[in-house]
Amino acid sequence: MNPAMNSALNSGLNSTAGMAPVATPYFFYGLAALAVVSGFLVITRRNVVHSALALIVTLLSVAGLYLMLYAPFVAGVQIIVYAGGIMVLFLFVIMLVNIERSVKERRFNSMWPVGLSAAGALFTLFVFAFAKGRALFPDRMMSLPESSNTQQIATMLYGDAGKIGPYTFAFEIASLLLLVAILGAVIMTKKKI
Amino acid sequence: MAEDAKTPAPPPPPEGEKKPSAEMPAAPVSNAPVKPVAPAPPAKPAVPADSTTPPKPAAPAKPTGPVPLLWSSPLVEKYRSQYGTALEGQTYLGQNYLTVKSELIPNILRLLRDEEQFDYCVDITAVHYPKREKQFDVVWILYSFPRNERLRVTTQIADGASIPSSVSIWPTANWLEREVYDMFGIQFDGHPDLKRILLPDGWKGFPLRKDYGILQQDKEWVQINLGIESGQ
Amino acid sequence: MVPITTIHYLVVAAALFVLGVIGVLTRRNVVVILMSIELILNAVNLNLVAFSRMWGNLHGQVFSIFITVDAAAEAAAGLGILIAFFRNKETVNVDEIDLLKW
Amino acid sequence: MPNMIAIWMPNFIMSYLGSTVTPGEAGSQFWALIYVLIIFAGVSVAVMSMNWLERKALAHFQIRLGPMRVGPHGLLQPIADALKLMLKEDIIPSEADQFVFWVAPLIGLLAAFTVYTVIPFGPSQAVSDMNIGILFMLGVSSLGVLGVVVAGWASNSHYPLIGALRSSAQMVSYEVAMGLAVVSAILMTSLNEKGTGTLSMIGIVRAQEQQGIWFIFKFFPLGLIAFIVFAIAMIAETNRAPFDMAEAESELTAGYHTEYSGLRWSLFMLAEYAAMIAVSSIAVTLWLGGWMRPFVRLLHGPSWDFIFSLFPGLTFLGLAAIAFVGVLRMPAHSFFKIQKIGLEAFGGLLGFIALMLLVIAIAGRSQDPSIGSRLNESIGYIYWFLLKVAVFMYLFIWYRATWPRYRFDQLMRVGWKVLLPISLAVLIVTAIVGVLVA
Amino acid sequence: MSAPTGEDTKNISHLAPSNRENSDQGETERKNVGGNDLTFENPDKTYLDSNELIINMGPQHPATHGVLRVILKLDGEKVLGTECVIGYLHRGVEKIAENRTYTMFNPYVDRMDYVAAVSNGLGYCEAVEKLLNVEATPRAKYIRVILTELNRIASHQLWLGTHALDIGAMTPLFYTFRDREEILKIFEKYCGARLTTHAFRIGGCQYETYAGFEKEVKNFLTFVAPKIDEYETLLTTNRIWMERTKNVGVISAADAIALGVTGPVLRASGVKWDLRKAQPYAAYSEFDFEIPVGTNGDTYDRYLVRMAEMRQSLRIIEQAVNSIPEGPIMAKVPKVIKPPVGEIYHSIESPKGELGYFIVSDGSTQPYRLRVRPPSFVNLQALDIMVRGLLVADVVAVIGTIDIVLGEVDR
Repeated sequence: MNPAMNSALNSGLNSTAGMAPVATPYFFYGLAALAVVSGFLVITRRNVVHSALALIVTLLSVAGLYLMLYAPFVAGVQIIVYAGGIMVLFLFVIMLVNIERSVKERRFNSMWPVGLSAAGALFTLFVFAFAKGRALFPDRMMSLPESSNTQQIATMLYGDAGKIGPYTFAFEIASLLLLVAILGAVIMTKKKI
Repeated sequence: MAEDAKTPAPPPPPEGEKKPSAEMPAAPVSNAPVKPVAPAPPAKPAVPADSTTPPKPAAPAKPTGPVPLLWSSPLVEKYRSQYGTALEGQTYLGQNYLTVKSELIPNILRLLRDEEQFDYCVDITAVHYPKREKQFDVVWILYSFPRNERLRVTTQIADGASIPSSVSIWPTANWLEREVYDMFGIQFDGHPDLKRILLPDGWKGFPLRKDYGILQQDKEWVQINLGIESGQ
Repeated sequence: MVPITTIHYLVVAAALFVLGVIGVLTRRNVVVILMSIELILNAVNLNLVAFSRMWGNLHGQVFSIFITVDAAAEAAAGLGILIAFFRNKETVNVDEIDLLKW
Repeated sequence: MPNMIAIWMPNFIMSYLGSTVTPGEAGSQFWALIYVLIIFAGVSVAVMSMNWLERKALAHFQIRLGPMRVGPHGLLQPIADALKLMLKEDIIPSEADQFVFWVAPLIGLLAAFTVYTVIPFGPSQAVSDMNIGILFMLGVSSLGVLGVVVAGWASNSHYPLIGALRSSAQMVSYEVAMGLAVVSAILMTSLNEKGTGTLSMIGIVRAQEQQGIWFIFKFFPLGLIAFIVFAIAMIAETNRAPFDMAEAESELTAGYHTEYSGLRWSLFMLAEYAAMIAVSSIAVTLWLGGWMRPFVRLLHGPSWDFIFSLFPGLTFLGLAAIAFVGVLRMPAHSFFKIQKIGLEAFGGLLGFIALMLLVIAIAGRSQDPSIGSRLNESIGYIYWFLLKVAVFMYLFIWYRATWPRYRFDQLMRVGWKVLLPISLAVLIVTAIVGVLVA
Repeated sequence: MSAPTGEDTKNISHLAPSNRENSDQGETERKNVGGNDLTFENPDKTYLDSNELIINMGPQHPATHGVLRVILKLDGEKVLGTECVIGYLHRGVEKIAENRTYTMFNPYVDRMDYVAAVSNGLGYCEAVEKLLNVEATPRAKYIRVILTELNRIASHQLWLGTHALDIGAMTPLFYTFRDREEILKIFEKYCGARLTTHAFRIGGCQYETYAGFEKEVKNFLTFVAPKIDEYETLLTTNRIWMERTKNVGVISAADAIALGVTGPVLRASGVKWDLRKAQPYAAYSEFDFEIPVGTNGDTYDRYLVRMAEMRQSLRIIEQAVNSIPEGPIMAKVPKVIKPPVGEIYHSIESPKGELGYFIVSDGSTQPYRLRVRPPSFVNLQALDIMVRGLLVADVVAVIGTIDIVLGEVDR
């Protein structure tokens, strides 16, 4: 937090920073329910655009969950990259490919019972793991410094004071990955190369 | 009334011919022998079938206007030597036209474009003479940019007969021929897309024929497509 | 009210993950399958961020950023393939995409 | 009990005015709510007056008068329009996707309005000072494209679909150049002793305050170039002329909102104008010193502060004078009686506001923290911020009156081949210069 | 300028992407309203290149200048082909002519190209005069020239405003309408009508010029010359305007001639041909003016040509006003107009191109056949080759640059 703001906190306004809205459980339950319900809509809606809109809602509520987890930068990235970028790309492609026909067709493939039971088994596994391994996850959550979140992530990605950070190399690789993906997408979608 | 116009024997000297404009540098009108030409198509139009024509006014009292004259020019000579009487050149009020037999049509037009540089087809239209055996005059109005000269080519065809399209000669003929088809029902062979252009596709009848009344309409089409009793 | 702990986030993430898996395994439309993969990646991200909060360091968040990058690359490449495929076969259904050629 | 409130209220207001942090920062949900309400109402009013101003200004560019009938000089025209749009029949095409058609304008509107939560009208005059302010702002404003795309798709018609496709491609493309230009401004915030920059909107203005220079003049001409790139990209982002491809009325009839009418259509308009104001606010915050008054370094000292604090009052005085000149210029005909009274009343209102502002400026010229001086300061901040935004709004209208529309491929070429390399180069050079200076 | 060879015409004869099956379809489904059977196959396709998108531009569209309907076949936004559907404004002018006397038909011609009504009237009156073998008096000819050239400026101004509006520049529209108003005021003072003027009669003019006519025309000349410069400052060197118009809708001289394109469109392709010079009518042979020509035949050149034409019109008007002769305004024309048997074709240079009248007389008081050769109709045919391969936005620009008036296209 900026020093100016720090000093300002004690100037008259009765500070309630301790119970900031991000900490209330209602928000968590609301966002979680929104995420799961719209996630359900993503995979069940017949119309692909509806699925995409539901996915946007999921992504935004997950961004809200990030905010609750004191990860504002990740939340911002989530909104700007996922909701603003990837989903627009999805919608763009959905409009390019014929949608009216797919609305009339079957939604699920012929193997859907198998898929569903496999996923069910996976979910059981999760439930089992959580139930058994409850002790692994401490109840108390550490509080992270929210205001310097971005700086700290930057330090990890780029390094600080002349030293490279632990993820600098991975970061470069990731940019390479993006470059390859861009090239691949351009080449694949081009009519004639 | 057409007979009236034709019968008076001495035509007045064509004084005003050069006046209207400097239209025809290549047309030596003064050289042309001054004599009326009997079989010129416009000289014998039939009386229009349309009953709304007002009664004939006192035509014989008036002096008649200029008459079509034979047009002698290198162009006419050249093609007359080639095609003989199937082709005739005339001039009227300083405007030249060729009357050709319909069999000659695609060839003569092509030759006019290629040899005589009539590179610009101004207009294609038709005139309906219902009393005549060959009911339609089809008229090409041509212009030559290098010669700055106009020429009309006229041919007569019967109702129901078709005529070769000139789209391959002048692409502009496309819509013009479509309009002629639309208005007169004249078929153009070899036209790439001969369908109605100004009237709706399903319309019945060809409005510019003389037997099509001015208030006439395709009632059935109007009722089906516009949902009204009458378009009037 | 029970305070929200890591396990809560993990349950949400697990639910999203399973929904994603169901989508991938049962839907026919490639676009929906790609979106289900995004759902799975988001579930993973949520887990990572929750763990990051749990341990009080930022490695999880950095990881989630990498996964976001990966998701973007995957979406671009996947949709590129989809368009290239649609152009040839005029279908976006996986069970019609069963030849190793087009 | 009323007595209690009478004592408590000024204290409460004072406690707020005395605060130098935003309500969100302080966690005061009450004040945050008040702020949100004020901003929503304010933006709606701003959009309406912008609507009137655009029509008037455009008309005068085009040797017309613009609205003249509804109210004096058409002052009530936006209200009449809003009423008309609300009362219009709500048409959803039968082949449209009902739900998506319904929800699309709301997406655009939400995206446009949510941005305002982080816009700093003053050091404490914002709903919240998010740590990732500028990131949040770019992200949320990029959600606006979803409304456009989805509206075009849901209309189930060719023109809206083409409009939506154009719009999505355009907005996504220009976001890149815009983001890079923003990054170069953020880079400039890190040029302090500690070398730490900030993404917070308030932090960015504070950095300009500390460095004593608006970023548009920083490393001249780097800041200026980055600003120009942003200023071009923001026109494209808001789909305004000459980049109004998405709603090019001569090509796509009305683009993505061809099928919309009535209230829903007005929501799109509201979103468009709100987005215009929002992006202008970003530009003002990043490059034009936000709430800072001009010449803060050159002309400093209490007397200069006082002179500059007179500006809000003088501006309103000028507006009132314009209104009264308008009254004088009205024809002396009984038809204009009501119009005259209306305009006089409006001028009187403006004059009263001017008087109040001048009184506050004079009363609050002392430096000690009284309500008056606090109020005076806040008014100064908000005034300078809004004045800068208003300049941008005028530019938007000016562009629209002057330029023909770009073609879509030319627009993309400008975005990718001109703006993107320029903004990248500016970013790199800014970084190098920054390192060299530090 | 060379005559198009056979290959040239073959290249352009792909006009109107027609297929034979469709005309068959038209036979079977005659019940449909015109054009319900699209010429292009598979209308419900998407944007990918394996499919094409058919969209209907018009008849209700802000940029088709009336009730023109253009069926566009698109690949994405690229135009693969167009088909014009016209006739929504068809009033059967030629049929009406056959049922009216020569005098009665005169007002009808104003309704064809209603933005250049004076030119239409001039063409008609001169054609009938030619058929009658009379000539208008010199004073009448001068008045005709002045009014026609004023109308040419008005038509070009209206074109410029709407064309710029199509390309997205709103403001020129209002500027041009402001200045066009002055011309319409002169018309109104002269003959009482502003748009469909019916200013001329067979044999001359109905009205003598009003008092102060010359002065007002001269005032107009000094008023409008800087205004034309003003339009140019808005557009000519505007980068966006240049990008939108340069190399858009290019038509070569050979193509233009083969397609019968006339008027500024032809001149912009580099053909120096203007009927006022080539075959002077009215009093044009007595004036000194130039024919502006373009080089590339693109939209920008057409714009420049029309702008230059406005200036040339000002020159003509100035000369005409300064040297307008005294004398009668009507030639000796019989009360009942009964041209002798014969046929005549007379054409003038209207603002849109060559406007011709082909009149067949049977000696009665009514034309036996009257054919109008409309420049817009013929020029519109060139739309297809001008827009192929361009984008949707260019279609709008090209429709604007051809300068069509649907009243004249459909008649």
